[in-house]
Amino acid sequence: MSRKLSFAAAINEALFIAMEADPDVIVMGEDVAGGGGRAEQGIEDAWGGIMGVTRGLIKAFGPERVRDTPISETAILGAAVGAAATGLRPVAELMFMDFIGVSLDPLLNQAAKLRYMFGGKVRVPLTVRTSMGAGARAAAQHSQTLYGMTSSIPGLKTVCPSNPADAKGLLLASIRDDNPVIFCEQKTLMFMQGEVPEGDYEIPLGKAATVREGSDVSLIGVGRTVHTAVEAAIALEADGISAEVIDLRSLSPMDEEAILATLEKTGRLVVIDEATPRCGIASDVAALCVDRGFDFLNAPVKRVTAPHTPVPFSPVLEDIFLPTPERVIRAVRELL
Amino acid sequence: MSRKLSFAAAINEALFIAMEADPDVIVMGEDVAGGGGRAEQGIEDAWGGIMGVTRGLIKAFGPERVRDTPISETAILGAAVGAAATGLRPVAELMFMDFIGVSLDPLLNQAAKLRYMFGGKVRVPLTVRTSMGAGARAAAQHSQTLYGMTSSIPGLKTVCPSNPADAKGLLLASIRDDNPVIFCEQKTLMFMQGEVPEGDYEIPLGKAATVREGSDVSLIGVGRTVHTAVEAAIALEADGISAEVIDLRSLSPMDEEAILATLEKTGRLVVIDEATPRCGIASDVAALCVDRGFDFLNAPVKRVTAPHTPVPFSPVLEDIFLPTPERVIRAVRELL
Amino acid sequence: MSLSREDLIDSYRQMRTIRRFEERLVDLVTAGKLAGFLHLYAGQEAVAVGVCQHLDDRDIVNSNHRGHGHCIAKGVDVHGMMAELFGKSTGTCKGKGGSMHIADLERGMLGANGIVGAGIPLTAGAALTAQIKRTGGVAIGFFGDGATNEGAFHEALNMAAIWKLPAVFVCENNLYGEATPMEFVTPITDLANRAASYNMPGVIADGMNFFDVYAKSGEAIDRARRGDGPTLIECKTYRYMGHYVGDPLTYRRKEEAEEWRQNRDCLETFETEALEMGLIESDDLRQIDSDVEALLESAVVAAEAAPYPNPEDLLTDVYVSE
Amino acid sequence: MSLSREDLIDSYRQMRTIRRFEERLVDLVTAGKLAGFLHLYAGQEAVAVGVCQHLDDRDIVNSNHRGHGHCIAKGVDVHGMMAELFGKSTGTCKGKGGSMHIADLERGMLGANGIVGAGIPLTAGAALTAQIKRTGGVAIGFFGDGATNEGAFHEALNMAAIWKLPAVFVCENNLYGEATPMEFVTPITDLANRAASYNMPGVIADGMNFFDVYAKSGEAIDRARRGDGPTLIECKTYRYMGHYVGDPLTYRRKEEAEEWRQNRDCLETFETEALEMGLIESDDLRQIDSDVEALLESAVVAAEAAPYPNPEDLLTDVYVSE
Ligand SMILES: Cc1ncc(C[n+]2csc(CCOP(=O)(O)OP(=O)(O)O)c2C)c(N)n1
Ligand SMILES: Cc1ncc(C[n+]2csc(CCOP(=O)(O)OP(=O)(O)O)c2C)c(N)n1
Ligand SMILES: [Mg+2]
Ligand SMILES: [Mg+2]
Repeated sequence: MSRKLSFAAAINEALFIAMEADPDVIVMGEDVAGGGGRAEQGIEDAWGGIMGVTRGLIKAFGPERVRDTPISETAILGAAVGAAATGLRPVAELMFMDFIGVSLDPLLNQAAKLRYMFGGKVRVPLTVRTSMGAGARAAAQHSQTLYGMTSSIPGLKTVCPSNPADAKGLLLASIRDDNPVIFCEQKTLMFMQGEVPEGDYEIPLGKAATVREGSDVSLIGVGRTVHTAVEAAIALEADGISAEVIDLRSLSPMDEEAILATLEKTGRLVVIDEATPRCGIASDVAALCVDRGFDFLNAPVKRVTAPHTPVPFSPVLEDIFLPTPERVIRAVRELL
Repeated sequence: MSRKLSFAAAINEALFIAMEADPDVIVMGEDVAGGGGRAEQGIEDAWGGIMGVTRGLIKAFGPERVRDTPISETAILGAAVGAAATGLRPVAELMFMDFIGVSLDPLLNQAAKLRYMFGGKVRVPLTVRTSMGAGARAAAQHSQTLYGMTSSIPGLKTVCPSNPADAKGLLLASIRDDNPVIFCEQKTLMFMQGEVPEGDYEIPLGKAATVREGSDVSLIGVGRTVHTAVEAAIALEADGISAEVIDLRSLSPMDEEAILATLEKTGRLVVIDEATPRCGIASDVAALCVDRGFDFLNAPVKRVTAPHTPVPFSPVLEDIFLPTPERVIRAVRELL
Repeated sequence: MSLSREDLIDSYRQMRTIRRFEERLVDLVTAGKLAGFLHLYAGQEAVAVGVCQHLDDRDIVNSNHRGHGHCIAKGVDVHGMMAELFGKSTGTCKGKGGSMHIADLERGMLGANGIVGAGIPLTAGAALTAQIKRTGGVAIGFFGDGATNEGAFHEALNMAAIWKLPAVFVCENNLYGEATPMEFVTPITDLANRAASYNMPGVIADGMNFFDVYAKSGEAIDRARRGDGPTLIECKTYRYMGHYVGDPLTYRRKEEAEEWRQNRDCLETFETEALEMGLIESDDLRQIDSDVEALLESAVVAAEAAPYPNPEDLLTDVYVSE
Repeated sequence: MSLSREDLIDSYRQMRTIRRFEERLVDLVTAGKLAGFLHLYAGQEAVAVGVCQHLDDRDIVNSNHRGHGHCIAKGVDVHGMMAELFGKSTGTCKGKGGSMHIADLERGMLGANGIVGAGIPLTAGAALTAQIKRTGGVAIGFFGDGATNEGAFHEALNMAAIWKLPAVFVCENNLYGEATPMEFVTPITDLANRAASYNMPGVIADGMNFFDVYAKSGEAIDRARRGDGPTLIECKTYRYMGHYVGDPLTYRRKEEAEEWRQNRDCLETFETEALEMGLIESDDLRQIDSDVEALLESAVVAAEAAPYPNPEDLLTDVYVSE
């Protein structure tokens, strides 16, 4: 049984299920309740997170397991790491991924490395939920796509769902994974509606999904750009070009076999990523193709990404900052 | 006129020249003097930085322009950004690049973005010197190679010299560049000796160097791995294989033309990078080859990097963590 | 530091401009003409204006996400600001920055900042420039109560204190950080006391009263100019509107806001006290009110009419001399 | 909290073990047998042992780069530690961690930490687990004077205070951060005063005196166990050796170190006071001395003989269930 839910509601449902099922799961972050604790004033759950994603949790599970934190990201993530290493299974919220600037150490030098440094004698079952991406007129410091940065760090896993059903299943899998997982929520997708199965289910980390079958060219997307790819594929179909669309879903580990399989099938590949071009997922996909996929290549591998610039505020600039179906179509035409 | 200097001495010389030439250049960081200020006790310049790279500066330029800072990397880099934006030309030291974990925001969200966010109405002539890389038995939190992370950030430049002469010229160019530059010093190279020209000279940012001419295969290195590549090239030559070795020197901007030129010449390319494999320079080089360099490719592009793991302490493990000439040679053989 | 008639006129004009600027933005958003994250300063005007009245172009101001008031008080052109919010090429930052990043170094405005606490080390850096280059200037950092829980606050104040930097750190304690009341996240009520960790003077000012802010910040600024080091000033204040435009304001009682507006509004307090001083009359103020309306009206009209940036502008201003 | 004969014997054994462990390391480095960054704890033994005497396996200790003493005091096996420093597979962390990352969660040792200040939020997190899971345990964070200038210190203490976490933050003020004297980078002399920023008790202890540390940390630990929240304890102490093995020690006067050793050495103070208490005799202590020598000798011999990790070990322990 499934029904239509928004991306935000699907995540909210996953959090309820995870907290119901395991008393060690806690939720902490800035305004995850919002005024959480003014119960006497009838104000318990004023915000439930900036997007309402955590709404209702404090009523259901209480202020001990659902914590509004100080504006102290290093302490939020650092304490979450310490809690995870000692028996809890925290879901910490980093309100915007851009704030990794003030909280990278707990991820880079602690969560990612404790197990290795300790010779395998610790587990860090931490999930960090974070809102990322451009398109919301939020400007340079609230719009970045930094999952390449977290994917570059051995010891972390990074996922980025493109639809409500995947968001729910991937979040449940992330929370139950015994490794630190960075869970990226593209902010412009939060109110997108989609069919979401009821109940408790997990989508395995590290597995891509084929969103659309095709034979002439492969389009690889992540999060928001999966939709860009599908739009392009539909337009290309009208011109008789059959594009296969792959949703990476997990960025670390990345599903190399799925990428190689679609490349073998089509011989042509375009990767679409809303991140800036240097040292990111798009380069990793291209590098994989020219290494293990070399024999399948009938054309260059094209990367359609944001430009090497900060995210501009002006709507007219932000709209061209993001990859568009038109740019994908142009890239495909160069390959045929 | 030139003479032999260590890598550390060459950097020290560049700092002296830059501070002599421009009163706006200041040096700040933890223990850049070390007890700097206990002049009355004859203790003015106890350390001169952990590697002695800043030794003598405080005697020559005084404690106002050469500052021992608190152990506060966010304040060090943040203040350096504020100072750079208002008229100074700071050279800030981040003792180990791993500490970017506690000081990423001033780079990611401030230094890199101010000019763009302000519509071009500010300059941030900041240089951040930082010690990076494995091989010194410094373990997981003091051995990372994170220049891929800084290269991924639009608005920053990143350089990584492989020899003393380049270190001096690139540092002078970095300090005088009106953009924020991350200057990476591979710690195992610091005591390497090399011919260094006297006087004031700059090596332009964004230009790679051909270290060794060759015709069968191109080896692309950075910092320490340039030497790994040269060792491999010498061994290959004995077997009649002619390898061209390119030293990237600058990682952002990266000299794409130089990479494409050598690929056109040899048709085969191996990139050697001591960083871990995900979302890094090695992937960017490979992605460039399979895009603009596609027509030149006669074989897959191989990446010889560190594994996707933290840096291990045990000497026997750290030695195989780093790329070796043997691994480079094996990669080359796969291409021929 | 006695205030002249001109000072009073100028101060009122600025406070009034800020108040009405913010109110206009609410109308514009409601009318669907503005997008973006807008954090309004209404209610806190006495802080920005009371402090900035002491400053000139040598002096640097650094702000936070709630920066419109600081920009206006430091003399940033209102037309440019309005155009910036519309994302137009005539904006202070060519439309590339937006509300959280308005800056104008010619006016000594080092920028609003979208990262809570991140401006505080930048303020220390600006003060370092003033100290080393002997500009005679001071650097002022504005930030909120919530920001004092960021590590950047701690590190920057410690550095400023040990180096005796010419800086003044102005904490605008409006009792909330987003939807979270201060008492849930901060175990002390007087943030000025945090100055003691740095052997720095900590002063409390009535952030709803221009004259109190003016007096106390004046002393701190003089101290900084004299080379005697930084001061932390906590201004007790209140934001009238939501954390951002669109905030449902479900986390605080309506009456709470009403009480502040009724009894402590900075414009009304100013008017009463200023008239008592006998240097200005209410006609002067009413004249300013209508001047302000005219200014804002023309700013909105100009901003709406102004052109958007060109597509090429997307790629410029990333590096110097691309 | 009166100390039994066993307590005294045990405390002396641990302090003596730490002292000699560190001295052995100097010999091993001089003999070219050890590599790596080694930050020695000699001089500060009374702090680690005075605090950890109150702890059991429910309790978590988090440490910094100068962690050997904390590990030994919390009961980490000395053979495993020595093998770890040699990078051998028999090491506490299979040789993968090294001196700055020794950890043993079975002993409640959450690890040394190479990032200054970074352990403090982890300590808060361990205390959060104890609070939510009602383990009855407390979390102890050890860090230096220099670490109190890191943002992580500020953020973590504020969070611990507002949540009344069962934690004790132990600042070992040894007057230096690397080569830089504290007074150059910190504008106050008593770091315990920084607790006031968090409405947290701040206590000063004589870090060279086991009994003073024991008494004061005992109160703080009881307070934490009772659910009354965290405490900051500043232990005034001194490191006898360089910041790391190989430090030229050019930044402090020889006499300064000599004075501390002569007049305040924690082992000597302990011996005098302990003998006065009449519960132990000097023979007991000499017996311990030789036991310690034997233990360390066997640890070194075993470590040198132990095998290195296998090449495959490079790739394991990155993720759970690879
Ligand atoms: C590092 C960081 N964390 C969180 C946020 C999200 N955020 C924006 S404003 C704000 C509240 C700030 O509160 P305060 O400092 O009191 O300023 P006020 O909004 O009350 O003026 C938060 C949490 C941010 N922008 N940056
Ligand atoms: C974030 C970070 N900054 C700097 C360093 C380099 N470093 C290692 S120990 C140390 C001094 C620490 O001083 P203190 O906290 O007083 O501890 P002590 O060494 O005196 O025991 C420094 C600066 C580091 N390891 N991590
Ligand atoms: Mg506030
Ligand atoms: Mg110290």
